[in-house]
Amino acid sequence: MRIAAGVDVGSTQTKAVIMSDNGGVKITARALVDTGANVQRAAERAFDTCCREAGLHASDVGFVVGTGYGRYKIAFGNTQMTEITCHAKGASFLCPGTRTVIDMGGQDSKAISVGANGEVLDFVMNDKCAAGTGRFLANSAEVMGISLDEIGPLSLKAQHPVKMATVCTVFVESDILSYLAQGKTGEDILGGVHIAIAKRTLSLARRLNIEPEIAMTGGVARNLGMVRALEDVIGRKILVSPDAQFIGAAGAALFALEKLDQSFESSIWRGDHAASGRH
Amino acid sequence: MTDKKEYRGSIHQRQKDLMLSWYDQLEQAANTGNPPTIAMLISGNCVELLEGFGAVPLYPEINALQLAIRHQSLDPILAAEDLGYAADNCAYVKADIGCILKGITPTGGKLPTPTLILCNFVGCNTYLKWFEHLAKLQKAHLYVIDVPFMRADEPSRSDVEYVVKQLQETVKKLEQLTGRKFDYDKFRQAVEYSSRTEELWSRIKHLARRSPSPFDAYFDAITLMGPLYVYRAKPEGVEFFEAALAELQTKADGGKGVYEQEHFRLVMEGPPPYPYFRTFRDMFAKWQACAVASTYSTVGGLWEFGFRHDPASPFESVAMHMIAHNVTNRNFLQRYEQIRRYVEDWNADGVIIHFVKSCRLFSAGQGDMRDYFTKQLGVPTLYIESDLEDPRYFAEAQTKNRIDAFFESLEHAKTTVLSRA
Amino acid sequence: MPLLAGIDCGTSFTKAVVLLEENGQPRVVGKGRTRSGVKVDDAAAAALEQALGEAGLNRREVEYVAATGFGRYGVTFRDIQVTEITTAARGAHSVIPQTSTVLDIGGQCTRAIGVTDAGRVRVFKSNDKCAAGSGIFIQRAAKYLEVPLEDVGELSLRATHPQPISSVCAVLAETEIINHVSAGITVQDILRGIHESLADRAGALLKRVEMKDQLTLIGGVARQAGIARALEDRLKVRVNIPADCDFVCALGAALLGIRRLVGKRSTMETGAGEYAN
Amino acid sequence: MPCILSHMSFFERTFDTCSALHFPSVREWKQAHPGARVIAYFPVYAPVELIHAAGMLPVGLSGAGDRLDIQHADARFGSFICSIVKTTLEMGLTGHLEPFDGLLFSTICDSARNLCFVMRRNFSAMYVDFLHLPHNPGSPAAAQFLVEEYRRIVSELERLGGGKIHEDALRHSIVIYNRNRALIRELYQLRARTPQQVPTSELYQLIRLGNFLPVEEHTARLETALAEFQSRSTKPRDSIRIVVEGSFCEQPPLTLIRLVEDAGCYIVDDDFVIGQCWFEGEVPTGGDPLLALAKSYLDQSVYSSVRHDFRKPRWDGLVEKVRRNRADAVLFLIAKFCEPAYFDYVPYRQELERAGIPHLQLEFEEKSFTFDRLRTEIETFVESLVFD
Repeated sequence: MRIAAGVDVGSTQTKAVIMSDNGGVKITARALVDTGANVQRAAERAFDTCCREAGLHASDVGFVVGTGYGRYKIAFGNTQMTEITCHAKGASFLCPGTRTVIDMGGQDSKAISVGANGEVLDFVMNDKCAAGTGRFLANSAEVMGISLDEIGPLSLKAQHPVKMATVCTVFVESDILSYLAQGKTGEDILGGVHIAIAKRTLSLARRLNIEPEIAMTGGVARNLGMVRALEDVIGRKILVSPDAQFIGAAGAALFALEKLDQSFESSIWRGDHAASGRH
Repeated sequence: MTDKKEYRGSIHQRQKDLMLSWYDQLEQAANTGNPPTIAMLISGNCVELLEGFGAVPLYPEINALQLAIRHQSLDPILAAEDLGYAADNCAYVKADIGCILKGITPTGGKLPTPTLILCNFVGCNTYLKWFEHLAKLQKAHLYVIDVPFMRADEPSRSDVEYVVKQLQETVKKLEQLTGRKFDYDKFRQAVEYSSRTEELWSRIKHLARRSPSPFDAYFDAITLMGPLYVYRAKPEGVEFFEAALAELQTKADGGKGVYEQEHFRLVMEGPPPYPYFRTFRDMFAKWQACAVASTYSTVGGLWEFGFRHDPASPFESVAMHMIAHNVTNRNFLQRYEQIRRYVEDWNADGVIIHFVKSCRLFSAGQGDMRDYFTKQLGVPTLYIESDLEDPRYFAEAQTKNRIDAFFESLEHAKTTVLSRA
Repeated sequence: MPLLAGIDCGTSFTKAVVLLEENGQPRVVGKGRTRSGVKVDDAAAAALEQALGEAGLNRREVEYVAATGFGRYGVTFRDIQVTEITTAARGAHSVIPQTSTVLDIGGQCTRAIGVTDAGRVRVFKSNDKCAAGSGIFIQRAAKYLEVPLEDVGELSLRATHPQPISSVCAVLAETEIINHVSAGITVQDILRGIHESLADRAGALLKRVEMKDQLTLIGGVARQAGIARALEDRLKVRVNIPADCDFVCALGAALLGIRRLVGKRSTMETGAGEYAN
Repeated sequence: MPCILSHMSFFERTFDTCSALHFPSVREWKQAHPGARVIAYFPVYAPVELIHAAGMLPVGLSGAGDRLDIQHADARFGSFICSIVKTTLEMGLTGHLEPFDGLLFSTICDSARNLCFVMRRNFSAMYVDFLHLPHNPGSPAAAQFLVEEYRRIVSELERLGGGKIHEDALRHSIVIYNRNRALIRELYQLRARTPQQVPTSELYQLIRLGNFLPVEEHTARLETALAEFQSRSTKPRDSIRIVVEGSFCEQPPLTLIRLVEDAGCYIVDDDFVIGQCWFEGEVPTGGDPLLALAKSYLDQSVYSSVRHDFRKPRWDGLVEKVRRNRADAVLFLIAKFCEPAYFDYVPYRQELERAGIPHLQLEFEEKSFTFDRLRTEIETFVESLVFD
């Protein structure tokens, strides 16, 4: 039985997934920790927790692929790949038939066109500034004094969603305060916030040919309000895997499994030997 | 392995020498008022005309980019912003104005106040503001050559006449300011030299169609651009590019490329991020990705498609060059076409669009360009953003991430094609 | 002996000052402070009551109420509203008479104000284009680095190799911080770098208002995070921080109230007064 | 917001309806003139006389304001590009430009010029043209060039309309537009004399109507309005007199203009919708009309950040404007990412400071929904000038 792992070191959270291939590929364990100030430690913690979860010893894991912003900090990783490539791979495994991936990360939003084999056909990411990324939601919640998990459900109760002038993660505060001063309800404001981001994300995705199935990945996918808002503006059903926030790590783990499979001859590693050569 | 290959032939040193002797001339002019100096802009420059007066060009853009490459651009930029320039103004202008305010020069030597600030307006509206402000700041003479924009595929008769008349007005203006008589034969001779330099430069550009390409038509081409704009119309220019062609020809014939193995061939659109020039180049070197063509290397003139200055009709050909044969005065769709030709004739795997916030002429609408290439032509295209002069707009981690992902997808595409076959 | 109130309705706190004017000498007799919450009017009333309580006075005795700050229009019982920039200048000038420049590092917006000898706004410049230069940025950074805000100043002083933050977007600046952290740079050096970049951004604003050798610093975040030292080092200025700096704007409002109340009629019909009725 | 006089809401309604995204007034005109063409020009200046003489309706296209979310255009024009460029493309991509047969752009700025050609690619069925207005008006060659450029546009219009444009028709159009611009100049003078009678929030709407209405109808409106304004007896209030500079292309939201007035400012001159009153005097009606239009553009245009005439600096123009109108201060209302306005702010500022004229610089976007930050700055500015 081949056992491999993927570790996705994001700016806020670090995720690890262990996968095994015993006739059929499946996720055997997952772990999630806050990245915090020590990236390297976060990666180790996530990986160790995951091994414990799976009742394995680190040495049982044949190959580890790192991804995410902190990927080059993963000391124990065998190689690394960008989360774009890994999200595509992971999504087409966890949400079969995926042709478009939408991911709202902390600093980056991305949309990816995915091929039949889970390869990246094209991708786009948010502009220079981080306006409209997942962070926007977090800040909105902070300003309203509500926990991140509550804002989605609340936003669904909006009667007359407000118009947001900016999706700047920082200036959202003054806009929200103005609306509160005008006596708008929290539901309507959050409704406006979700719609604003949904539209921003759609206009990002429009740079690609948006083809069904559309899958949403990353932690924000757990926000039902965000998923609904996106479905409304896109006018299509969106697939959300229960493992949405582990999709990057899962994709990395899948590549790690392929790596263990000697019959798989891909030059996709060449670039990354170059990479590991450098880092 | 990490390739940090770049073209380092003997001409690399000669290029340095040429540029230094140019700065020496400028310093001499600053000290003695001789030779006359004329501030001009790179795009569609008419350096040939200056030869008729034995005048030396002064290119603020070259000063600005030199500064940026040496990581010294932020201070002058901030100095200009103190004056009231906005965060979103062209950082070339800010760096240049800031240098004048603080007396900074790229070499540390002196730069003259130009005899004439000659605004060759070729599309870039910022040029007008820039030189207007320079003239105000330096209390220098200003003249604008208003070059009709390429709103059709070919310039009209009246477009050419308009520019020719203004060139002749410039000549009169310069005769007054320099007290020198315009030497028409020298001018015609200069045009003749230019046509030869252009032929050589064009052949060099075409060497990049070989696989592997003997040089990087973006990063290396920039090293060759200095001499092209300063010395194009002089015998030194001709000699320099003869040497360059010879060296690169040998390299090409020996099947030597920029990297041990040329893995990707790219067309680059947009100016480079000078403050992170090396970092940026390494992001491509890591993937052994070689630029085989670039639009930025055609701002001063677009010659690889056949245009040459013509000694038989010097004024008209200078006018034609300013109107129709430099990338900035050609319309946006003509740029699409230029890139499309590069992709096909230079056989590229993909296009990199580098949006620089400073330059709306280059960047405004590049999203539509991306749309055209990815959706209409199916050419893999990466769109990244930073700036050509302002170090504050380069997000290294993000840029690297996007570039890596782009090559991973190109690589993946290749392998899936293989595995299908 | 008119009794006046100045109420500063900030985004997070509402502050009230009660002023008693005796033979031309204004004297602060009470102060109140409360969380702003959603209802500006309630917070304003509460703060005022608190101040009056401290002074042992009664709401009916208050002759004139001047509101300032973000929520100034929400105060229904106000006689006039004045912006927090005008009141900051006036207030700072009254507590630190030699004030010629005020720097207000607020949550999202940093402001430099040039002040005349009379305590009136000569010129001002706000940086609300991007919040990378504002207090919220320090707050977020402290949160991310798991450092309590009040320790930030202390720590940053212990820096040995400050790491500049160049990005102009607060969020991208956080990415930079993350990269610094993963590059193993110490918290002290990072915090110092943040302080210095904040100081430099403030410096750019201050240049625009022709700052002299001294400046008066107000704004909660800045003070807690001890950015004063960074400002002094980077900008070579003497930084004065008024005692109970939180109340500077409320005080300024009350003082301007006096001018409106007993001052020349001529200014009574100014456009700025239009909202009052 | 207080203080818009009830009987003037008439203008507001009309401006409101005319600027609706489906361009009702334009559609009405097309119904009334079967087969006739409508040419939209991108905001600042266009030789509308040529279009009028062709029997077509010229329409000033100045963005979608806050009426349209940008959903597609963001993908084509990335960050750091002004809103009007995006909303204009967005209108096209969402079918809102359907009433127009042609789009005319000119040398405003680099973004606007690139937009012209992006439009050409995306709407190939439409007549999309670029007018090169000379930046070297001092050159003896400029007039002839501009005449040829106008002649080129004329022949394009003739091709589009299928009819010859006669010189007399052109002269007639010049007369009609002269009258329209004369009235606008008169209204501006009235406002400068008695600003309390001519609130800018009303005048602005009235002038912007000219972007949509046939010139004859607009002229009639101006005449009624002029009489109406003159007849008013509004009590002057203690406000500062300001000149607004910088909104020559993208237009500020009406709310913002009201906010400026409510904060205690009389706007005594501005460069809103500047194309509507482009010439300082009358365009000559005799001789070659194309030459008359060309020479007028070269020699008697108002100063503007999108026009370059090194014979007379724009900053002198601004200082003169302030003096002429006895203004207390200048308010720069600059559209976000408007590079021409950003650049000109520097010399403007230098010359204003030299002349001891106070100023405030603010940024706006045509689509803004909250104005608290701007209001605080404007009020502070007023307060700094009125409080002692």
